[in-house]
Order: sequence, then structure tokens, then C-alpha cells
Amino acid sequence: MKRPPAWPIHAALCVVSFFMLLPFYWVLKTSLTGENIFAYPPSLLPVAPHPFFYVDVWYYIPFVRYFLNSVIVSAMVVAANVILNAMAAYALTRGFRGRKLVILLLLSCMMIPFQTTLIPAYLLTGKLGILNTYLGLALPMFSTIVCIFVFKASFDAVPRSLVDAARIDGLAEWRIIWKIMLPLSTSAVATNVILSFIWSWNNFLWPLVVTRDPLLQTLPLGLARFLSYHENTTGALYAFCILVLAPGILLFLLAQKEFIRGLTSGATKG
Amino acid sequence: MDHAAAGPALRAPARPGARAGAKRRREAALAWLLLAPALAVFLLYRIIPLGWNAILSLQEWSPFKPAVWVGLDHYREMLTEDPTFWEALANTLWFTASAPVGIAIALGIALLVNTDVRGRDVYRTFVFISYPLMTVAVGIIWRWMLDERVGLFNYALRSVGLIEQPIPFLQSFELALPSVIVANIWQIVGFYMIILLTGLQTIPRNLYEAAAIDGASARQQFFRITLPLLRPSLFLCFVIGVMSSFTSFDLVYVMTNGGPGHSSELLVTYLYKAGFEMTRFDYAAALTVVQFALLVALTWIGNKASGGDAGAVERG
Amino acid sequence: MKTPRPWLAAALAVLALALAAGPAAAQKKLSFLTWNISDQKDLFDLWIAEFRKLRPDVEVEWLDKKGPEWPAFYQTQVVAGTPPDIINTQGGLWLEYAAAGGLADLTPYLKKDADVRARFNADYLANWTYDGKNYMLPFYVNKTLLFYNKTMFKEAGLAGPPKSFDELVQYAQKMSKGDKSGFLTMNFDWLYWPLFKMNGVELLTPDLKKAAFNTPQAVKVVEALAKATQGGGINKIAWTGRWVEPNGAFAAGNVGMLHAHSPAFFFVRGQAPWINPDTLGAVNAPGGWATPNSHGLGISKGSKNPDIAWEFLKMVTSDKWTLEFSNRRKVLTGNVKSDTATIAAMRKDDPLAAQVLQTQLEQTDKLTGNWRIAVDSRVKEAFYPELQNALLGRKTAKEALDEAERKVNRALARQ
Amino acid sequence: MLRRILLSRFVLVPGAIVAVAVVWSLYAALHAHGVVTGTVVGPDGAPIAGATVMLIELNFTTNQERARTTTGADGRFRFDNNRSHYIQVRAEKPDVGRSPQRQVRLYFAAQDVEVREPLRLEAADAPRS
Repeated sequence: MKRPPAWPIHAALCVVSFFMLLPFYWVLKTSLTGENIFAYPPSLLPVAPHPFFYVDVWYYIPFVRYFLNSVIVSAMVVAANVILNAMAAYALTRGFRGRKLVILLLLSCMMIPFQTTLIPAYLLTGKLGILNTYLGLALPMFSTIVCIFVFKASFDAVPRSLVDAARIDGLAEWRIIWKIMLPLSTSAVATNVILSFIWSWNNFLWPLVVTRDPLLQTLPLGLARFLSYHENTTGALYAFCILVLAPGILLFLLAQKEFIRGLTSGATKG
Repeated sequence: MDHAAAGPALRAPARPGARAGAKRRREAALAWLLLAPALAVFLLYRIIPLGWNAILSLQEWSPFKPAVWVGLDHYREMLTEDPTFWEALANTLWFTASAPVGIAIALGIALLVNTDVRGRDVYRTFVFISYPLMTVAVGIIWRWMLDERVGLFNYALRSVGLIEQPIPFLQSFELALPSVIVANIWQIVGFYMIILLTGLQTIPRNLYEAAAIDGASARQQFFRITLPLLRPSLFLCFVIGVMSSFTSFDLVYVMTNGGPGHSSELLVTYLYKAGFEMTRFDYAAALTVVQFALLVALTWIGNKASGGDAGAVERG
Repeated sequence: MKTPRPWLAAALAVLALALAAGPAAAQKKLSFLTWNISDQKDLFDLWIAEFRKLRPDVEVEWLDKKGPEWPAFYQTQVVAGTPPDIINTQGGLWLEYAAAGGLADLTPYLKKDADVRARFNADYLANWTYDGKNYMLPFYVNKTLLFYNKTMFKEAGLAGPPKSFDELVQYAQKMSKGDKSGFLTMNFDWLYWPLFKMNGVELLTPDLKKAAFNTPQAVKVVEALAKATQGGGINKIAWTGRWVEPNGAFAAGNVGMLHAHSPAFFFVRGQAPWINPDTLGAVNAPGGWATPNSHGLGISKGSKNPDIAWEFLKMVTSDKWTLEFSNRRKVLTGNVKSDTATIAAMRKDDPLAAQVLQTQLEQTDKLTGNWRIAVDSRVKEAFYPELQNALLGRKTAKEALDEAERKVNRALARQ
Repeated sequence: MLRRILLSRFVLVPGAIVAVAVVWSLYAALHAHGVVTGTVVGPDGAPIAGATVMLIELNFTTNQERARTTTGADGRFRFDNNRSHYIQVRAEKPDVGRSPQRQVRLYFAAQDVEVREPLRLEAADAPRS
């Protein structure tokens, strides 16, 4: 296919980027100036920006501790997601009785609002004896339905011929997943990693309920400190939000490259 | 969980000459084995809790009181004497109806950033950046941008002279819900984008090459190849859209808290209020059950619409 | 391979002993759940250390959750059978729990320790009585008052704060022009109710069984407020905002009057360099009516050792610690001695804050918006959205109040 | 294989970040003696000896004095017990006047810092911040 001229694409993308970045710009700006955003007229450029609200954040909450907790929990979640979802998705690409039922079940499960499962989920976690543990924090997110379907869509696109060939070579199923499916679905893997990381990283209500031990609190729970009713913590609040945001963006940047490989190169062979 | 253990047992299916019935059984066994861990998680944190709600919805219960059976009383109250429920339901459906808009936008963006235009990675990041941002920040910032007197939008519109009177986005009954929806789309569009990007990667280049050789225009290629093959991802986005309309609690809570009146109340915010603020978990449970039934219906429709089987496109 | 054996055995024995000893030596545990006050960590550490001296056998765990999630956390813990022993609730939340039998009745303790009862401002203490029983002690107290922007008052040629509801509305309209508006009020937890009370409107009948607010007078009030809101005299944020927006708007200097409780002062001052005794006034609202939004300390019914919990309460409400608390957080604690001392001390180094806090000790007999009904939050939920409908012009005052009356009565009937 | 993983950007980038963090905290550890120094000058810009300098910390919502010292013959002052990351300093001398309150924000708690711009005493009833 012949390539269209680049400039209209740039133009369109610049407009999009502008609208996407506008609110974000204000978060960033406020984190550097701490100004009262309800002043009028709004100052479009940061006035006397300084990094000290980030220093405040560092001292308002046990930042390192919370950060490490978040890292540990998210690492568990990401690993579990890639493995469990890949397995489940692979199963769904195979014909077996009850498959449609499982799919419909998953799709509907996906949409039970977490708020209403809070109490029973807590009781069950207690029964498992993993309240106040990293496992207890991570377990509910060990598999996420969206990501299962991301994998499924990607696996469905892998030519059957490849799989059958592998079978005839007597390759074990788990190795088919590992050696054929995943390498041909790097973009799906990247999506899994990014999304499950972000969900577990920003998860708020569950850690709030399941951890009584302050040493186990995750980063988002630090939020409470910045919504004070007495102090004016505006600057620190937004600095905090930026700090919570950063790792997700970093991961996205790192995983970016996977979105241009994937099956596009793989499908032709095999 | 542990493939190595499963491995040897699973050799069989491919062995030539295995009897069809046995083969199918092994296939099924294998499938369930692979599904087991994921399903276990959902059983624990979705299905059992849902059952808990189902039972609770037939009782009179609060954390401080033992349960008493009241049959369908809560459902009767909900359907016959609770206008708020109907308002919240309508709003939720409006919210759901807005999903395609966001998806369309995201699709456009995804197609653009999937070309090999320079600086593509930067654009992608810009579009995605809103998604991982904490909802509290999103809510507060949008509250301010849409504010009647000091908000950025009104400021901009007034300074370019587009409007005389400022628009009270969040203070008016007509605009509160749309405002929340816009903010929601703003936040979720990056999410849609990467789902669609992943989908686009599953479309083999050679198809386009072939089509190009047959002299198909870019438009035709889009409608003949991209769209059909992207169906699974589009369906997934639709499901996500529905989901977000039934679960995006934080955004509404921060931006409007369901007001003014109940004009931006969603089922999820309403049942949170019912449960944790009015300590009526039993009633909240009934709401949950109704909402769940609704969702199953919606998903089922969407599923059918996308050609069944979660929009999966069988090939090979 | 032989020699290690005895070591191993010894090690195992020690381990076994440790395990056996573990539970035996286990301490009594007290947990203390506060409401979005994590900034006072240092103070609470001091309290815990001090209590450790009084009761070496007890260890205290401190938990803090912020507003919206506090109930979710507490109620989950209650269901799980591990409720925090001591809880700090805000506004009327405690009513639900008290009525449902979730809180321990403190009346007997207060009888036993008359000195504890004597510490407190009787009006504030009475705030936590539900059908004759006292369920909570004051932790830190506040009620609504009227802040006004003296500069804007001067510009509008207004001498002093309004003396009546009509003046309030009229002043508000006088000051509103362009981006400036005249009046803002907090709208959560009945904080706006003084506006009705100062017009003699009652929400409920004296027996708290039925709605009593649907009167011609109330219609007049709502119409006046709605008119002022449409005319821009009252900033719409007053009816849609939460905490950040109204305070932010007032801090920005665009609003003439702010009807809020005392914490607003410190928040606003943090954002408003313009604030000093010549530019900000703080007085009781017309008629002296105010809605308390105080924080109380109660004991969960499910607590394993309520008596120890009471000891802890006694300690933290003592003159010594309330004074320390007041100094650190610039709040009043309902403890008469400390509060007077705090304000006296403040007079010289922070006169404006002192003036604000002073209003909190005046006319404490004129508290409203704190009805002792089990379904407080449901009534709130039944009433306020309808009020919004009227104030923001979706319904006429009469329609809205009729509908509100129906809903409120239904909520009351369900209890 | 292992080598490839170790050299992948998923290891290198976080590694680099951690390294920077470590270096920074080392630096902080070595420069956190809580020493605050500076100069007090009169309205004419000449150093003022014997002026009282107050180190003020924002305690929650209101300022509280943490320490005070007096300037030497060269108008220099020195605190060495600052523990905070956000302080304010003010100087005054009975017959000369007082300086406006100066905010000093530090990159880490107890950072050793020289208050650049000297504290300039002004004739009394200068606006308090």
C-alpha cells in the first residue's frame, strides 16, 4: 500500500495530543506552583515553579516504604497475569464443551462493581488467612478478564497450521504456549503487563480495606494525607499524583516497542 | 499454574490415531485444566461475592444486626417506590451509550499511531498518559476546568467571545452527566487505544499487500480487512466501555457526587451510597443483582452483535 | 553428622517453647480508628507511648482512613468481627451505628467518672446522645459560622455582617458582579440548615417522626435562595461543591461570604495570602444558629475490652492532652479548660484564628441540623437532592418541597 | 539468555534510576547536619552585629519558632540544629528594625544551607508574612 503524506497525520495527532495533555498539564503545573486553581483568571503559565512540593510528599508519607510495597504487589500481579491469562486464553482458543458458557461468564464477571464485593471478598480473604499480607493484596488481581481476551484475540490470529505442526512434533501444550503463542503475541504480552501493572498500582479500595498494618500500605493509600481538611496541601496533592503516575508511564514507554512487532512479522513464517 | 506438571499428560491430543471421543475428552480436560487457576480467582472474588449479594438481597441486614428474611421486599421497593433507582439506571444506560463515541475516537487515534509516522511513540504516550493518572486528580482537575466562574473552558470560550454567559457545566441538570462522560472518555481513550493497537498487530501485513496488489483503495482496505479483523478488539473495547459505565465510581463521586439532584447518579454510586453511607447493604445487594442481570443481557447482545463467540474470528 | 543433633534438638525445643509462650505472652490489643487526621501521627504516637505507661499490658494500634472510605473500612471490620475498639466519627454518622446497637453506651462510664463529664462543654457533649444515652465523647468540635470578605464588603458599601436572612441574601446580591459572587455555603452534613433555622423552619416534628419543613415560610426561603442563585448572588458551587471548590473560590477573593465550619478558615488561609484581621471577618450566622460538624470518640460494641478503651478515652480527653492536641492542630476539643487556654494563648500570636475559634464557643445552645434520628443519612439523601432541584431551577420550591416531604416521610417510616 | 535479559532496557532503565536514587541519598546523608547560615544587614546594607535571628517552622497550619541565635560581629548567624525541610528565618534588632520572614525550602530535611540573599532589617512595622 502506498504511504499517505505525513503532515495530515501529524496535524491530527497534534490536535489530539493537545486535548489529551491539557488537563494533565494543569496537574503538572499545579504540582510545581501549588497555586489555588480557583483563582481567576487562570494563569496559563507556571508562576515561579519549584520542585519542593515533591520534597513535601517525600516527608509527608513513608514514601519509600509505600513505594516498595506497591512494587512488590504489582510485580506479583503482573507475573500472575501473564501466566494465568495466557493459559486461560489458550484454553479458550480450543474447542471444548461449555466454552461459550465460560466466555459469557467471564464477560459478565468482569462487570461486577468491586464496591459491592468488598465485604464478602474481605471475609473470604480472611478465611484464606492472608489478610495483611502481600499475597492478600495481590490475589484478587491475579487474573484480569480484559487481559484474557486480549490474549485470546491475539492467539486466535496465530495460524492453526503452526500449532498443529508443533503437536505433530509432539510438543507439550505448555511449551506450545511458551514457544509459539507468546513469542507471536508480544504486543498482547506488553498490553497485559502494562494494564495489570497500572490496575494493581492504582488499586485503592482493596488495599485500604485489606491492610490494617501501616507497614503494608501501598502508595495510593498515601493519598489521604494530601486531602487534609485543615492544611492547604494542593501542591503536594498533585505532586503526589504525578509521582504515582510516573512508573506506569515509564513502563508504557519501555513496553512501547512491542506494539510494532507482534504477529505482523511472525505470521508470514510457519 | 504449574505447566511442567501438566505437560506430559497433555502430549496425547496430537497423537495420530487416537479415538475421536477420547481426543475430545482430553481436549476438554486440558482446557479446563488451563482455565482452572484463572477461574479460581474469579470464583473467589467475583462469583461467590455475587452469590453473597444475591442472598443478602432477600434479607434485612446491616453489619450490626442479624439477618432477617424479607423475600423480594427490596426489589419491590426498588421497582415501585424508588425514583432514584430509575434515574440512576437511565443515567447508567446513557453512560453506556457513550462508549462507542470513545471507541470511535480511539480507533481513529490507534490507526494514526499504527502507521510508521515519525514520533509515533511520543504521540502514543501523550494519548495514553491520562489513563494511569489517579482518578481523584482527574476528577478535581475536570471539576475546575468545567467550573462556571473560574473554569478553563468558560474562560477560553469567553475570551474568544464564543459565549456571553458562562456555561454551568456541573451545576446544570442537563450538562452534569455529559460532563462526567467527557471526562471519562478523556481518561479511558488511551486504554481503548492500546487494546486496538494490540488488535491491529494481529492483522498480517501480507493481507494488505495482497489487497494493494488487487488495487483496493485505503478506504476499501479499512472496511474489508481492518474492521472485520479488528472485531474482537472492538468488541473488547465495547465491553470495557460498558464496564466503565457500570463501575466508574470514583470519577462521578469526585466530580458531581451524583448531583445536582440525581442527574448524574449512576447505579454504582447509588449502591455505594446505599451500602456504606446509609448502611443498607441489603438494598445495595438488590441493586447489585439487578445491575448484574442487566449487564449479562447487554454483554450477550454485544456478543451476538459482534458475531458471537466474543467476536473471535476463527481462522486457519 | 552426629554432633549437630543435640543442637538441632535444642533449637527445636527453644522454637517449641517460643511458639507455646507466644500466645500466652500475647498482649491485650486496642485499636484506635481515626477519621482523616493522619497529619497528627506524632501526637498519636505520644498518646500511645503514654498509655503504654499506664497499661504496660496493652498495646495500641492506630489506624486512619479518610472520609469517603472510612465507613467502608469500619463496616467491613465489624462484619469480620474485628471492629476497631475506639472509633472517631464525623457529623451524624455515629447515629446509624448507635441506633443499630453498634456502639457501646458510655453513660455508665460517665456516671462512674463524673470528672470526665465535667471536662466538657455540656452542649457539645450532648451532641452525642441518642434516646437518652450518651454514645460518644468530643474529640474535636466545630460548628458553622459566617466568614466575610471585608474588602468586598467595603467595595459594596456594606458596613458589617448581615443581621438577618433577608440582609444576607440582599448583601449577597449587592456584591455579585462579573466573576464575583456574594455568598457560598457548605452543603454536606446539613451544614446549610442554619439558613432555614434562622427563618424558623423546622425539618422534623418535635417527636422526630414526620417531616415538618413543608411550610409557606420554607417555600419563601427556598424561593429567595433560588432567586439569588439564579441571579448570581449565591455562587452555584454553594449547592454543588464539596470542600476544595467553595474554600478555593472564597480564598481566591471572589466571594463575599462563606458559611462554613471552622476548619475552613485554616484551609482558606493556606491558599489566601490576602487574609488578615483587616480583610477577613468571622462572626456567628444571623440568629446565632449553627450546625455542628464535630468529631466524636466512641467505643465499638464489638470491642473485646471496652473498659480499657474507656481508660484510653479518659487519657486522651484529659486537660493535658486536649491542650496539646489544640495547640498542634488548632482545634477546640470541647474540653472547657483547654479550649479557653488555647484561645487565650492564640490571641497574641494568631488573633484572627483566635477570633474564629471564639465563635465556636459562643451560642453553643443554638445548635441545629443534628437531629437524633437513626436514618439521618437517608433523610439527608431524601431531602438534599430535592433542594438542589429547587435551588438550581429544575423544579419550583413548592414541587421540590412536596416531593422531599414524601421521600423524607418514607425514609422515617422505614426505621 | 540471562545476559540478554540483564542487558534489556527493562533492567537497565530501572537500574539506572535506582543508581541515581542511591547516589542522591548518599549525597543527602553526607550533607544533612542541619546547619543554616546567613548574614543580617541593616537598611543601608551594612552587616548588623547582635541581631536576633529566629528559625521558624510551619507547624501544621501556624508558624512556630524553633530556635533563635544572635549574629556575630560580621553580621553572620548560624543554626546547627535544623531538622526540617521547610523553614523560615527572620531577624530583628530592637533599635534597628526587623526583616521580613524569609522562606527557605530545602531539598532534603536538615540540608546544610547558606541563606543567600542576606536578611535586611527594615524600620519597624514592616508587613509580617
